[in-house]
Amino acid sequence: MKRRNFLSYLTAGLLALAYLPASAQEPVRIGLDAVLTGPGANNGERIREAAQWAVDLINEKGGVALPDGSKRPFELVVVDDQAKPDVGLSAIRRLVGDKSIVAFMGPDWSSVTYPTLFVGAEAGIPQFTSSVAQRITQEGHKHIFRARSTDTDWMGALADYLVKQEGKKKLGVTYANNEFGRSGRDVFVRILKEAHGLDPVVELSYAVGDKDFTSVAGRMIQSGVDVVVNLGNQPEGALLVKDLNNLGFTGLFAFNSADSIFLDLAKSNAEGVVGPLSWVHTKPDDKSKAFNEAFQKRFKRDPIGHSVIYFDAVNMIVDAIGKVGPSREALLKYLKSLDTWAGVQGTYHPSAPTGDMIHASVVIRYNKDLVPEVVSVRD
Amino acid sequence: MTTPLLHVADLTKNFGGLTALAGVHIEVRSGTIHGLIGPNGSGKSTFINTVTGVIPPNSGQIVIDGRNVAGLRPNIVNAAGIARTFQNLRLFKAMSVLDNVLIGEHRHMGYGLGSALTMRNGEAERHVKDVAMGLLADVGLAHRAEAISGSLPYGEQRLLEIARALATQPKLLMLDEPLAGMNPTEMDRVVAILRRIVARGVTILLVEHAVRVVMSVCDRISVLNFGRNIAEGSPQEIQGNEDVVVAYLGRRRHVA
Amino acid sequence: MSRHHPFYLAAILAAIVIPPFLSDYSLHLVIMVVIFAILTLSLNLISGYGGLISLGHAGFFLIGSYTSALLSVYQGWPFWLSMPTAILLTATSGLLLGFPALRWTGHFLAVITIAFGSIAQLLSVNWVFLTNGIDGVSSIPRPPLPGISLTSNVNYYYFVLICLAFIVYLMMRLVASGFGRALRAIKDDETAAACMGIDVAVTKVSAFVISAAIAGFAGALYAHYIRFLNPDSFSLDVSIRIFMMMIIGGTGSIAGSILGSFVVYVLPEVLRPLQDYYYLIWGVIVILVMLFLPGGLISLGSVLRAKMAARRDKLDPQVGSTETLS
Amino acid sequence: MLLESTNISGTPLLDVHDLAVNFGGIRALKNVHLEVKGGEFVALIGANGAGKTTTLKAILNAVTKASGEIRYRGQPTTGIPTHHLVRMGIGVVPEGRRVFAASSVVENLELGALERTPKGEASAIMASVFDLFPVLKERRGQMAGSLSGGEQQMLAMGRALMGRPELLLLDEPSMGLAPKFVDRIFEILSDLRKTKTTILLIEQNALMSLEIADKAFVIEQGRTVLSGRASDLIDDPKVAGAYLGRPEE
Amino acid sequence: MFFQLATSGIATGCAYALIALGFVMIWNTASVVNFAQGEFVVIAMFVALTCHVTLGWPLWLVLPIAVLIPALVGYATERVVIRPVIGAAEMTVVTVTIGLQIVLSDAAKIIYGGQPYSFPPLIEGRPLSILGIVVPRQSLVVIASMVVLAVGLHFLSQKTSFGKRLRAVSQDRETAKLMGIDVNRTIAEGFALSAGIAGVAGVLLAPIIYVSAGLGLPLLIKSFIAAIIGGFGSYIGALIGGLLIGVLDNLVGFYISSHYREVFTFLVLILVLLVRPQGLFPHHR
Repeated sequence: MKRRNFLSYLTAGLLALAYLPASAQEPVRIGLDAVLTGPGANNGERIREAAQWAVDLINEKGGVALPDGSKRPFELVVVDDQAKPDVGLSAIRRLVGDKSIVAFMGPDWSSVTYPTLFVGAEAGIPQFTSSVAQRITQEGHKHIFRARSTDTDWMGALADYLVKQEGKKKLGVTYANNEFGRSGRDVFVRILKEAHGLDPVVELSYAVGDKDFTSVAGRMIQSGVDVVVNLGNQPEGALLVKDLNNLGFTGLFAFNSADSIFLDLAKSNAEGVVGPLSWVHTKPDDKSKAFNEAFQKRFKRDPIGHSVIYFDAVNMIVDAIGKVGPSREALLKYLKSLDTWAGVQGTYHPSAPTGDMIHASVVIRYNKDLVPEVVSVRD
Repeated sequence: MTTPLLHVADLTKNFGGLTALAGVHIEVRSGTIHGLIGPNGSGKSTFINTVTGVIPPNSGQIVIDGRNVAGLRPNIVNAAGIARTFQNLRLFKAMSVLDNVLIGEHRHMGYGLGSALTMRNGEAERHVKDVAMGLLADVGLAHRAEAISGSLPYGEQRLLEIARALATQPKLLMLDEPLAGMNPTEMDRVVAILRRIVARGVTILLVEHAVRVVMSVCDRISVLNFGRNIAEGSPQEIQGNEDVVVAYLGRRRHVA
Repeated sequence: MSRHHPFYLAAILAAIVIPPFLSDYSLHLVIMVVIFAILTLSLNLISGYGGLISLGHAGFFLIGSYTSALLSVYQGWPFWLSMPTAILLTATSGLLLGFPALRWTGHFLAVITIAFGSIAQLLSVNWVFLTNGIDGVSSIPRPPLPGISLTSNVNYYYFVLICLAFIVYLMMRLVASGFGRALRAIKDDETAAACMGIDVAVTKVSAFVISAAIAGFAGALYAHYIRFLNPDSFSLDVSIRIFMMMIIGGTGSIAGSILGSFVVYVLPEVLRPLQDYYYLIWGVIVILVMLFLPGGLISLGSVLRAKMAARRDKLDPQVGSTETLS
Repeated sequence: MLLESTNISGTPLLDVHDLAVNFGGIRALKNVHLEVKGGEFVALIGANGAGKTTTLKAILNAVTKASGEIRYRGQPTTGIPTHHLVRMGIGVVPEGRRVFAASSVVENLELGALERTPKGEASAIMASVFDLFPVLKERRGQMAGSLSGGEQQMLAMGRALMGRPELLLLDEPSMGLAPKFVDRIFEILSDLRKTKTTILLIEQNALMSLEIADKAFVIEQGRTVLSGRASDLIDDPKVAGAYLGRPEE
Repeated sequence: MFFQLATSGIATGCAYALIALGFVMIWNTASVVNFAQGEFVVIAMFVALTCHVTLGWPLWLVLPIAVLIPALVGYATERVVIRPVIGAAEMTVVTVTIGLQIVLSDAAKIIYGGQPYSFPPLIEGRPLSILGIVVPRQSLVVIASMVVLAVGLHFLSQKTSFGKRLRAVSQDRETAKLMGIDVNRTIAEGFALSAGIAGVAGVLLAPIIYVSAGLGLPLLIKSFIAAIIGGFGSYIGALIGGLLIGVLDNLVGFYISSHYREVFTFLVLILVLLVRPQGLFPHHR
């Protein structure tokens, strides 16, 4: 809700005032483009809050450190792409056009990220995205860093889990007709075939924004599948699992956005839902636990994968600025030469030629208490 | 002069269950001012609307200058030679006085779209403007050419409607209560204009409540009541016609 | 009119002189303003002058964009061939939409045009064979022009500015022509217009065809500027935004359409603190304009002047006296 | 029972003095005078287009008057909205009947009483309306739109009576009706007259109106040109002159 | 499966039907096509969400409030924004209500963000099985509510003084004045009622489709089409049209493709306009 943003602005403003005598210089700016209105605003709000939080934490420590040991205030410039490519293009141009912005994060939606790539490339600015679509990192752009595991990673994990651990053979695939859903479907179906020799019993797509999933659920049940794999966004996934349950579906529901936003919407229908995630707050390692605790303290609820992705991204940029200073060129060059960087999500490899920095993923399953239990981990 | 300019026969129009026109016959001779009168609800406005194609008739013939236009669209009827004014002033209020008249000339300047796109309409445009200014001068509105028509005083708006109708170069001009709301001076002015129009060879069909004027200006008068002709003749004949008196004043129930 | 000349001259001069000095981002904004101005002008032709509501102009925009983009990317047609084809195709779709507009006006037409825009968008999403679906069309080339590279945004700006100038000239001719007068007459009073010999059907359908063609032209300019198309860019929002631009700038005014596009597109960028609220603010302005300033922002100057003059002369402002029927 | 007739001796119930109305730029009325005393039956006659209906609209404040004064019960009506005037006791039978076509006969009558007559009394009044118009009783459940013109006219009259008007305004009740129905309507009007109801009848049908009215005003071209006792006017050639443009002398 | 789909379509169709009903009511009384009608649905949803989920108030208290508040907003918007344009050119009226739609939907977006929120079912429990058709309890609540509301509205319009005034104003505004009816007040109250009906639709839909700020316009368009298909101006037409659209949506989604759902809705609209422009249940004024 906006009140929270207002509060965070206020806090940031007050902090800035407090540090004014120490750092009267220009702040170091980084950009963020997210979906703040329209479908997908769920993720967008979480992204904004996580990135802002990371920036606030830096400022609480006196600002962003430069190579010479001095500190400067740190600022996040946020723009909204409404999940639309043309609006995204405008938004990204605005970020890139502001020469004081040294790196930016976003977009989140693949269909928006793809067309904005060449804007970032032209400007030679490091761009951190959480989009998963394959082609984003496969067209030779040198400035793009994917701060999240790829479809190949987590679809592989999901397929392994469903086929090997659960022993399911009759899979139905349904996906959102957007870049995210389509890319997930393509990769999942390919892996299913290549690694397990299986074909989906039925494939169905639906439109983003659909409200009634009786027809999709009906088709799935009629096809006699024992797993419905849904690849898409949280609201539609939550509606679909509700309709499946209503119609008496007894099989497994697997979903690639089964995070806490999904849980909030699906409520008790989430029980038993399986899903691959890049990160989950119940991940048992120390870094994840610490992050989860701090986040819980600050926001009074569970972080989602996007919280970590953008928190990590901010910190990676901060570390890089500490090494080479606030310059687009220097940052890009430095990051491209950085072999490993340890974040909350796992170990990143910024120097990966495609820009796919990380391959960590987990598969979770919601238990009776609606807690996502980690059932498989990949690094 | 033997064949009438307008020949309306058996004109019938029903609205739902209501018969507004029940087989009306009217012949308007070329070069005359023909009056059409009748009490409220007698079908005068329906007659004009039906003849000009605004509403289609149920049956009947409307022959203008040898061509049957019954049921055709208003622009076709206009092209066949009938122009009209409206009872409740239907000027293009947001447009200038001159533009209103130019609209009337619309048909005579080509369709306009082609020439607008090919950008070769300067000469034609100048010509139609001259014609329009001439018409405005005829009704005494030349000095108001650039004014927004909606801002004109009422009487001048009536005159503008007449000029606009004349711009379509009609053979027959149908005027629907052109004198409504005018003072005697203005009425005299309009009457003079009507006479000039007729003198130029345009025939007029005049629907009017100001019976005194109708009686003085018309060559012949038709009277409608309940959608039927009840009388036709010269003004004197009409004034003396018992049916007309009854139509207007009613009858006594008890003959005193 | 002549009173405004200094203002218009200054605006034209600014449009020519300033852009090379703008930042990349500002330049992007003004290019989009010019493209949207062309779109708004096309809507203004049928809505502002013709009184026919369209909430489906994003549909024409889409057809124009996709036609030109698909032909140049997949068929290798040069812009100078694909763009006219795009115009031809949108004009045809305008013809199809023009027929319902004969019969339906007002809110019915609003819904029919919404339906048209939505169907166009849904087809672009789902007719994957033709449109590439949600993957969109990428690597759309900039138009080739001998001697000048339009890959530079400054050059492209001047290119679209010339296109806008041409459309403005065309619109001025159209509005002043018999066709334009006929269109305005139909808006004022359809029956009276018909009785003056105007073929209402032909005029309305022609207006739709021309409007669609201009919107298609804007679409082609957009496609070859932005170089990536995706169905998401052509939603009902876009139609409503164009509609707002027309209303806020001033219906039935060429300068108003351009001003409206500029104000609606650029102001939120300038007033960043208001960014979250800008749609709300535009909504409020749309209502205020309809209630108090039917001529839109472009008429603000003359309305204020009239008010002041009226106060000076101690006369009532010359606003048409309206009958109060309680 | 049907109508409450109040007779404030001396003060007219309705007094229209020097009324002028501009309508759509037309000076539709000028110097219109009209006076209706309690219990009187007054006719306002004139050819079509003379300004009768505009006068009625001015009385009801449905058009703004340019000058002049209208008093109802001695009180100026300026600024009182139409529906308040109706609640103050002016019942109207509008031109063209204007019945609520998609409602039944009974519903139409109920609407006439809705804002003006206490619930308990409405059914008694309806019974007396049915006495006056037996045909309405026969068709009580029928949709008003399906009635004949004459029946609709009766319904409109009954509907106005349902509000127990102090002053009943009838606008062209005979217009568009076949002669048989015109006679019937005038019979009903003379019945109403016998009850000493205060009535202002606006009619084109001059002779019939003058036969039953106490007093009449003749308007031509938007001004009152004649007034006096109806029985005097009925033989006055000037009345016909006002209609047919016959020379006045 | 056909009956399963139809049954589930009827539930969403009921919501369209209610919105269309309010929409038609405003059209009939004030000749205003209200593009902001869908926003009253959204207002009710967010009021319910805030009171029930955030503040934890019980449903019996929340539901009346959630219907009342949009009704008040409807009343206020009529007084402030709509009344000045009643009787103006249709383009002006449509534009004003579009402006209103933008303002109301964006206000919701500013306050609540664009994301969906879940709303608990009005009635708990597993879906029922009736003649082999699975019916979620929530759907039964929706269908029952619509029936109760339709009957209630019928009673209101036939028996109450307000209903009679409303019907008189819908039939003939000028003559209604001659009956002593305060037409302006009746129109404002009609607005409030229709917004309240939309509010009921909002409360019923909230658990089914989640609550989010952008819902108003899509819902409005669906209901608008429902009203046209039913016969613009006819209440029974609005109800039947809404149900038809709901059922059609599901059947097309199942038998043809869920992508073409919307296309079919629009095609049916166009078909009706071409073949039977007066709609299935023509409305006579």
